[in-house]
Amino acid sequence: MTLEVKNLFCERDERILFSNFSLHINTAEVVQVIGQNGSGKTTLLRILCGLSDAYTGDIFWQGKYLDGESDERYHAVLYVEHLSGVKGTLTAEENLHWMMQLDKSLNKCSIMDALQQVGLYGFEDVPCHSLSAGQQRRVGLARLYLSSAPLWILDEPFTALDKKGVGEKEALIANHVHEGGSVILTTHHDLMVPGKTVRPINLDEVAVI
Amino acid sequence: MGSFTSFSDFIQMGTHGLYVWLSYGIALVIFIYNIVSAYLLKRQFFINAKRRLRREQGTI
Amino acid sequence: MNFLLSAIKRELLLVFRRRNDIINPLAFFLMVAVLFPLGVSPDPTFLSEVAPGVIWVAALLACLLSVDGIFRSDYEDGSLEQMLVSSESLLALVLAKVLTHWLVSGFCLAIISPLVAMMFFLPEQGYFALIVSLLIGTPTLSLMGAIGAALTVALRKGGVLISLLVLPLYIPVLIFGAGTVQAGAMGLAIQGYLALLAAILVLSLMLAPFAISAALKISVRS
Amino acid sequence: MKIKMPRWFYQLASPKWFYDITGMLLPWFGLAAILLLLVGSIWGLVFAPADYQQGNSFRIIYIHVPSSILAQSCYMMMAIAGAVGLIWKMKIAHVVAGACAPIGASIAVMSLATGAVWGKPTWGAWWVWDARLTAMLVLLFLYIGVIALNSAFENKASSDKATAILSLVGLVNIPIIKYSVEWWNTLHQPATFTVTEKPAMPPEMWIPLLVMVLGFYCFFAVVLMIRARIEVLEREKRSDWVKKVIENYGR
Repeated sequence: MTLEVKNLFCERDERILFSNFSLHINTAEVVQVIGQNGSGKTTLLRILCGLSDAYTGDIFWQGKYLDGESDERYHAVLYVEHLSGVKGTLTAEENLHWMMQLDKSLNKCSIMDALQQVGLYGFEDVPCHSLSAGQQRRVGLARLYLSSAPLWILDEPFTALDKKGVGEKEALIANHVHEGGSVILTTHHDLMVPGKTVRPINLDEVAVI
Repeated sequence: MGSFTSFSDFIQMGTHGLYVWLSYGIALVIFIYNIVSAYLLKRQFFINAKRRLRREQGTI
Repeated sequence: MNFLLSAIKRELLLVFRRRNDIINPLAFFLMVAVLFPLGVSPDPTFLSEVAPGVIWVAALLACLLSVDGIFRSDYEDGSLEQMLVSSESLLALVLAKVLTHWLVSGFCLAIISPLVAMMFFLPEQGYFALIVSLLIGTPTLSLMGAIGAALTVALRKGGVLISLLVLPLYIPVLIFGAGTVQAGAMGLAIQGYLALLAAILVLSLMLAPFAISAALKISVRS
Repeated sequence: MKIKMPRWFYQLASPKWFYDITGMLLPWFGLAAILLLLVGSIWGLVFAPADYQQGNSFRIIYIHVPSSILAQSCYMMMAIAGAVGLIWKMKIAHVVAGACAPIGASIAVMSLATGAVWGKPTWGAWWVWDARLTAMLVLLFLYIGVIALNSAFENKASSDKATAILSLVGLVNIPIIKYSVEWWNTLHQPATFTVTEKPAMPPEMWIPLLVMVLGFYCFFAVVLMIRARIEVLEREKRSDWVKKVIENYGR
């Protein structure tokens, strides 16, 4: 399982974010993208999962060039961002049910198991807008427990989580990597993945002045 | 002169002078507008571009 | 197919959780229609003459008003991005969304249109034409409107812009729709008109979903 | 979907090549436009015979008809250029499509205004809901939509693609709009004669018309090239050849 980027060039608002940038994500690896605000962390993750066209360069998935027409990436990537697609008018269970319809790789355990893991057992039939910000966040993150996708792309997954929640997610990432999956993420936390070194990629260093 | 007997006849266009000349006037105005706006666009671009180039060369 | 059904189920669930979304276009439709007698004249012969056009214009505006939000909440909470990175068909999702929009706008408008027709003294023989023309014509409005909504979903000033984009495209439906009702009110045959409306519907049903999904991709990936 | 195109097609996609070739063509098109428009309008105003029914107001045809034709073909060109840009990811095509919109809108205004002026002596009113005029008005609305959408995006790449899609949707709709408007017109105003449709126009009337149509196309090409060239420079301003062009400008 590899995702590879070559010769990435990306310009935003008259500013060059990446030029001749390359990146390689291997099997069983945790990559942390670091950089200042506006250094292009989110942009990079969006390019990686096919949510941005504002770049030139080549992306290879499992060694196969992705031309943007047919995209095998979508079967194998879990993308979680700060918005996370949780609908306030739906309950936690309904939200997760819909996410499972969209993403067939969310099949590792049942919805109830996942909700229990994120500490929302008993909240499954409450509309999400009456949950707290942290609880809503955890509804989105319940996908991490459900997902059997080999590559996780996580944009600031730890915001609005307490210390305990962050620890649990780190253990989850460790488990995912242990099973042969890979993770690329951005976070402001000092990431501690038990039993695994995190490879950092500093975008401030690749930026072109 | 063409299908007209005199110059004043030509200007009057029978009784339709107002309409004919108004139409050709409108056409002329729109033609000129197109040329002038394109030219202004061009001038503006070069003014901005020269300024930017000077700024970039100044910093190096 | 299964996915299409579950997408429709989700959209309906979302709509029923927010019942205002159903009421608002209907209330708007009624209010716009009421403005005409107030603004022009309550004379029954005048009203029955303008009824087909007025009812159709009011229905068209109600559709336009509600179609602006068809993708907005999904865009704002990140659901749309999840739909784009999904391996499921975006076309099915788009169809589900448009169908749901039609059910809460066009379909409901067609159901309550006899009420407005009565207030406008439309001859009784025109009622059938009114309901059927709205049923066949408004899905096209939803489809075309969704193209505009998908193009403007990422823009801050989407609301005004979408009317500029979509209203010209609504003109044929308005002409044939109002024409159907006029013919029906005069007791003429309406099959020909309905066939035209249906032809436009089939054409937009074939082409619009592709335009909508392409536009959504552009809006999200910008 | 993707068809292999001849080599010149891909050369056209190179901004520098486009800039150079249009720089060469521009003076010739400019000259042709001036000559054709001068000859055509003098011919039409002075030498063409007056119409036996409408008298001299008929001479408006030499503006109205070419502008109507140009406004329509300009929209078609915009939509096709947009489609080429979408399918082959060719930036130059998007540049051309973007330059088409304001020109086409102004020409549509010309067609509407001259049609209205022509309407006064012919129908006795400045505006008549004639099928052609109404369809032209809708075309102007379509242009306005395209221009509004094009300027609403901050990101050039997405604004290119979005306007391309909108103009393609408009292109599919134009025949339907025309048909529906004509149908509506016959329903509401039977037996109004249309000024622009003459069964048999003598050659001394239609030859100047042809000259004017060609002149309008040449003029369109000139403005289009000027606008597209600026846009190319704007988009390529980081490249060395554009920096050279800027440095040499005004020397």
